[in-house]
Amino acid sequence: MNKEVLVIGGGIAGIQACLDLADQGMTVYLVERLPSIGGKMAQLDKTFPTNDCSICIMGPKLFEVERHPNTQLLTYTEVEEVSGEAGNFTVKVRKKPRYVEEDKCTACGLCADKCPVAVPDQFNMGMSTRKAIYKYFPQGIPSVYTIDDSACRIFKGKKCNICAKICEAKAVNYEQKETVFELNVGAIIVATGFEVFDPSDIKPYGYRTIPDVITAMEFERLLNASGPTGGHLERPSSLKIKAEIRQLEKQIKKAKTRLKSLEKKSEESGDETRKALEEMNERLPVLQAKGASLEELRDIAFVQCVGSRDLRYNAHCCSYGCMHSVKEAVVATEHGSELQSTIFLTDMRAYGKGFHQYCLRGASEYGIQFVRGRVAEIGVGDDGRPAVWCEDMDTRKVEERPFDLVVLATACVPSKGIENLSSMIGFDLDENGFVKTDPNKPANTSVKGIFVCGCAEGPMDIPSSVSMASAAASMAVQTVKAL
Amino acid sequence: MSIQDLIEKTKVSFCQDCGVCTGSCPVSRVLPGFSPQQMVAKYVLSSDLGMEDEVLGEQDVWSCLTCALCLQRCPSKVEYLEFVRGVREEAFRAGNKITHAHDGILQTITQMQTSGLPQNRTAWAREAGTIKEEGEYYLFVGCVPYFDVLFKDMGVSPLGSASDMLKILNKFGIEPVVSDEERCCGHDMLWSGNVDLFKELALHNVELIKRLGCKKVIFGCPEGYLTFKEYYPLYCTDMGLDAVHFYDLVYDQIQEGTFQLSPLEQKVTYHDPCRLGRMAGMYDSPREIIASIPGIKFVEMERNREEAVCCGISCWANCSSYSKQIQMDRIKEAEATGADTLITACPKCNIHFSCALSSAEMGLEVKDLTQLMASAMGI
Amino acid sequence: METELRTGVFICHCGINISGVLDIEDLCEYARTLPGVVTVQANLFTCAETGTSEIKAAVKEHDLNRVVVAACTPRTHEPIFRASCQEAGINPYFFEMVNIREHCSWVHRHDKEGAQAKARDLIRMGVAKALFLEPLETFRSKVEPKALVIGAGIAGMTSALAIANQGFEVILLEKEVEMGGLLRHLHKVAPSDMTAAELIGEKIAAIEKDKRIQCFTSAALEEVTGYVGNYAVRFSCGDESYSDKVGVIIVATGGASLKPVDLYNYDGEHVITQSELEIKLKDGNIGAKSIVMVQCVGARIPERNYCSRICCMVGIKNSLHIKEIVKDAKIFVLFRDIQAYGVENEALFFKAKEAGVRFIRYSLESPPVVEDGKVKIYHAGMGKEISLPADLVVLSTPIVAHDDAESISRILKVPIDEHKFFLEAHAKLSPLDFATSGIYLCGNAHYPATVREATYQALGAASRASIVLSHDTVERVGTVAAVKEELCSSCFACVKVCPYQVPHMNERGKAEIEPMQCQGCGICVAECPAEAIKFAYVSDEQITAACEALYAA
Amino acid sequence: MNNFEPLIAVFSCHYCSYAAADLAGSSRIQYPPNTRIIKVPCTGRISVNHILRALECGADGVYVAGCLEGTCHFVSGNFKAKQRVQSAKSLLGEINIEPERVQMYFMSAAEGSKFANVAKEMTETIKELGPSPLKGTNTQ
Repeated sequence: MNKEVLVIGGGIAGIQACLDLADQGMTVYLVERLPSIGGKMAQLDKTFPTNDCSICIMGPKLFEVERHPNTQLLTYTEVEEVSGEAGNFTVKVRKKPRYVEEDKCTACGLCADKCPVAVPDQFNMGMSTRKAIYKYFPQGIPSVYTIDDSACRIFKGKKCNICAKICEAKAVNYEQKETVFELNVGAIIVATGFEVFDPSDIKPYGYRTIPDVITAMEFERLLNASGPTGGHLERPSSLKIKAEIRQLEKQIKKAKTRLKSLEKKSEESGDETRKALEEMNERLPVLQAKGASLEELRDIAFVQCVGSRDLRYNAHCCSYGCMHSVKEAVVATEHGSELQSTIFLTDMRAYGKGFHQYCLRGASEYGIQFVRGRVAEIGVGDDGRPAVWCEDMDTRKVEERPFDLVVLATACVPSKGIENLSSMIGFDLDENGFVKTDPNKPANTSVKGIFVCGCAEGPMDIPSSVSMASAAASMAVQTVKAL
Repeated sequence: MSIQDLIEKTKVSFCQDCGVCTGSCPVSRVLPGFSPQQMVAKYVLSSDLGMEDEVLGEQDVWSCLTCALCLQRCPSKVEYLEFVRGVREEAFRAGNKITHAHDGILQTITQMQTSGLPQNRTAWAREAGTIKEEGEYYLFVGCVPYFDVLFKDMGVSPLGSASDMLKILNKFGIEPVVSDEERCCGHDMLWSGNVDLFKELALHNVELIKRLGCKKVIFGCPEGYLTFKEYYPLYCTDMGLDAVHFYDLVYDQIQEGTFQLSPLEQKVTYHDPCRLGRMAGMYDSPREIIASIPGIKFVEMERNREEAVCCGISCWANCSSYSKQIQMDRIKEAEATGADTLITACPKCNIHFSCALSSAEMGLEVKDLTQLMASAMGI
Repeated sequence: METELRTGVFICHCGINISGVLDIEDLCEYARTLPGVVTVQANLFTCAETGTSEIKAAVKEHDLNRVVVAACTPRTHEPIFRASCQEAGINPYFFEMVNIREHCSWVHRHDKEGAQAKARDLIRMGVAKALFLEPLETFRSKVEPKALVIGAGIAGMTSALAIANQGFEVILLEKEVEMGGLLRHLHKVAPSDMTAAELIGEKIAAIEKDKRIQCFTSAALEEVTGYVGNYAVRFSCGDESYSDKVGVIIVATGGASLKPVDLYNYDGEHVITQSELEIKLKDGNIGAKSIVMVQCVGARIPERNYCSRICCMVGIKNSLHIKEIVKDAKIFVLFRDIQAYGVENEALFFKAKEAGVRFIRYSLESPPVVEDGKVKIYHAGMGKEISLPADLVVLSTPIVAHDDAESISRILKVPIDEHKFFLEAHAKLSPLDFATSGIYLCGNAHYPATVREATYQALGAASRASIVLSHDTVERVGTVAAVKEELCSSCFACVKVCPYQVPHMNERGKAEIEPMQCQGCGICVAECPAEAIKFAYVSDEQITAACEALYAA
Repeated sequence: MNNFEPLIAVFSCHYCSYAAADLAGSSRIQYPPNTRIIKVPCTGRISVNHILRALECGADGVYVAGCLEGTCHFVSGNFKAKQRVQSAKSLLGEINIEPERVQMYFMSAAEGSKFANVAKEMTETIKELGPSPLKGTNTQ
């Protein structure tokens, strides 16, 4: 019998389970497929109903996991194979190469500064860019950089190695290979979390086709200080215009210098360039005017139950969507008190401790408007802003209402890897694809010695995930001790 | 079927009263107070309290276009169309009748057809091309001959498309059967709650076509096609007949490359008829056909395929200010694409848009897809 | 301490949480002018690895012996920075934290000038206090490997069994004559469809079989003293009185369902509560064909402005059970918002709709009216008031706190909220802990919960508790009072004032304080007329220094 | 003296009023920036002299904020504090300084809004009274 435990998934649930076990003297392996632990909670700006800054309250726990003598943190690592039985599982894991030596890297960030390759930053939901050598997020643990070999020039056979040259710690190592090794554990806790539903499946909502229709998670990053806008609340279309303006200004500068040089050696005529320059000079003010008109953000619509409570997509309720939107509305108002938020909902599900009062406060102190009625479609209004079609179930009026920004409260769906994991380990999934449990033994999967917690088991909010994580830890200890 | 059973069957009790149906409904947007959701809630409750009669007298059940957009979007998968059809049957029985457009001429005609009087449905066909007395294919002509009479002055020629269709079929080597004894497919009766008359027409047509030894029934009209495919079987057991849409035939031929198309320099957009698109699921064949014509530039409207909006009227009922509003919105949408031609695949859509255009200043022309085909084939 | 005092000040932007309101540059400039300060640094996130390593680096580079961090609340972040100090090789108690977020930038957004001035003052006070910080030593004490679980409902029983299975002894107290709590009165539990009797039956049997669990019914908690790892508890069982020592305590005292007195003509006969319906369901005799359920009875109203979380599902579950008994029953559920959150609840909600249970929404403004044999309600679909036949009206009332919640909170010295539910240490990340270490909570005592939720909370609380129990000792940092015997005038002031009766007179007739027992409140320190009690954690010098730094002339 | 901004010292206990102040923060409840918290484990730690020193050192007002009566984390610390605040008030009366400059408040960890209201209330009271007569006279 083996006293060690494996926790799969480094979100808040996995972290809590890991810490509970470690504090009880168990040796714990925490496996996370991404370069850093933190999971979805780390991406949130604030949390309801206390408006605690998410990373602020989570940060200490990230540290603890790394610092705890009983934990072994395996990031950028995936489970390959599981065999054996309760008390004695053999787990094969594969650690992807970071091409950066974890023990040498001081996370000074010089490499990322100098790296010439920029790619979309998935932590910021692709709304900003990061370099090919990057840190998953500022407070990420372990605090080391990682080379994204799908982007890095070196791995495309091109000449580079700037990062290796600049690194004073000599931490960069393009030769680093993946490592495969086996763990022997007595119990396993599955804490693989959830995915955010992709609303582009819902054609009438125009996600990705209509500008300024975004998901709640994207909005979360827009609100966040370390997000793509540094916490300055702006709609994507405004960001886009600004980028265009910067681009154009560059081109104008180029053209001007070119013109000068042409004038010097007079014979060759600069008419073409001159024409182009004139054209650009005309275009600039137009863009700038458009940019200015998009600058301030006055009204936001929150669309509830996007892909949830919908037999065509996910029959289940995401459990946190209502509160999540109220919170985002509250926080948004704190960014700009002139801002008006409207939440379009089916049922207001504020069923947790302090949730109902939070909503009441949202209405009274932050002027949030609650409209009962699910949004039928989102179109483009006459003024080019996204326009929401909805029947107000209280007034029974069908209205088209334009907004500066529309935020989709997307469904909570099972994580992509869970099917693979369930066939690998043999535990059952429910009809919705979450890990099946016995209602009276909530942390038990269908396989002895395998436990589950957090959104892998089904949609739930943070406190529930944390409580359930402790529950899974207790079950794991009980199993191991019983043997 | 009693409203209570209807509620069970069509799962309307699954309604989450979220209002997506009403928010989507083209009628609700222009006719204040009309709400599919409210209708559901109302009928469910009244049947629970045994007060069906109170509501069965109300008009809103006739205002529905049965365009199936709400069905498309309902998160509870409520079978709203079947529900409305069922309610209409009950309402009809209760003496609550649909208000007819064109002072009911077309309904009267249909009514008259049930009497045995012999018709002259084939004359045009003999002129247009070759038809047979018996054979594998039956060409279901439907109502177009009457439409022609009524709406010529609007510049539409439904019968024109019918003859084009026959010509094209002949080119493909298909010489279909056309019969004087054919009767209206009954679509409008079915959606007006007059299910008895519908049954009568359905049985007659099926019996006739079988008698002529046909196996496949070709339709150019979405309503006929859908009705024959989906609703005849509800009332005629072992039909043993396949409904084939003309466009599917054409598409097959195009893929086999059996014929040449001369180029047309046009920019066109396409309107999905509710019956053909959402209800029969045919979105691609028409588009493929258009794409196959050299020189043609095809652009989609903002709301297309599953999301397309109705032409504003169904089964010749309630032609009113709100139907006009819906039509105008739709043709504006078509114009916004920059197309010069709005292609339709349904004689009724064709008529309604032409009507709307006649009262609007627009550089837009409505054209039937079959006729477009014909001109590309040099017919 | 003759060594020169060298203080480093670290000021956190906390993204824009602080820097959005306060001018960090100005604060840095200012801090540089303060006595003893040798270096000042600003960090985007001082708590991030980068921030803490900057602290460690600075300690080395500037040979610091005092560290002041101006950031958020020490209640969450002090441990991190103390650890950083320790890692940097200075005593973790040579650290002082200044709260310029919760107490400044977040609460004075509309008065940036005032906020800036306040932040300067707070930093000045912190730095002044830092000069008088003292190193603290750590004491250890033995852990009683035993738990006290208060309440033997589904939560308490689950906790007790889990802790026992983890190898520790448990005392389980139940104030009623038998175990089982609210479930004793229930018919079946959703979604497993198991009967409540079976469910608690299993647990009770397991508890009675388990030698590690001592269960006392008809028991009452009377007194709790001591500290984590070492609580002395006194309770009565019948007229017997017991005393014992435990390492941890779990509060699983549950809740009660509200009696809807004077609400909707409640009469307990034709107008009953869900709990009363459960009894009818048990007997399999409903005695009604037309049933109307009213949700949110006495909940989500100004007087009781919380959602009781479980009532909607109770209503849905019971309407399905009614249908099992009375096939053709007509059931209307009048609701405001259906709380069918998650996977199973939503599924059950659809199942009820499929079974023909009807749901009609009402608003707080126009609640239903219960009359003899019918319920009147405004129906949006009809656009008018309608009246529903009802030979039985079932009121869904919220779970409310037990009357004894207050007394228990007093005995344990743990807080309760405005609705008298026990208040956890942190709503998000410590849902099962109290601020007082060694005491935990779960189930309805915390907030209304389904059986599933109560169960995993109970298991979770057991896990939290086992963290303490699985160690032989608890560490206790020396945040304690100590008598300077040479100064003691043996006046007994400390002995009289200490709420924990810790100080006692030793054989030399001088006051003495047992560090492991001392709770570190400092009451005696303030009381002692001879200034004979030393309290290194919060010394008079520190407080005075802070006072003197209050005002910059 | 409407432009007079009082300086108010607050002695807060770790378990209740300091937590309440944190909650006021995380709930973003706004209140005047005149208060300066000095954190102590329990209000029972505060002696009469601490209160007087705060005034002497330039505070225009001082208040002690402890747990709700009966729920003190240290059982009776807040009662002790109440007594000491009382005697501080009487002493001030003797030397002819408005006793209202010193107050005792009770609040739970869950009462962020109460903390904010108390801060408001106290600030207004002291604004009424004007600057402390001791201001500047302190010899430190």
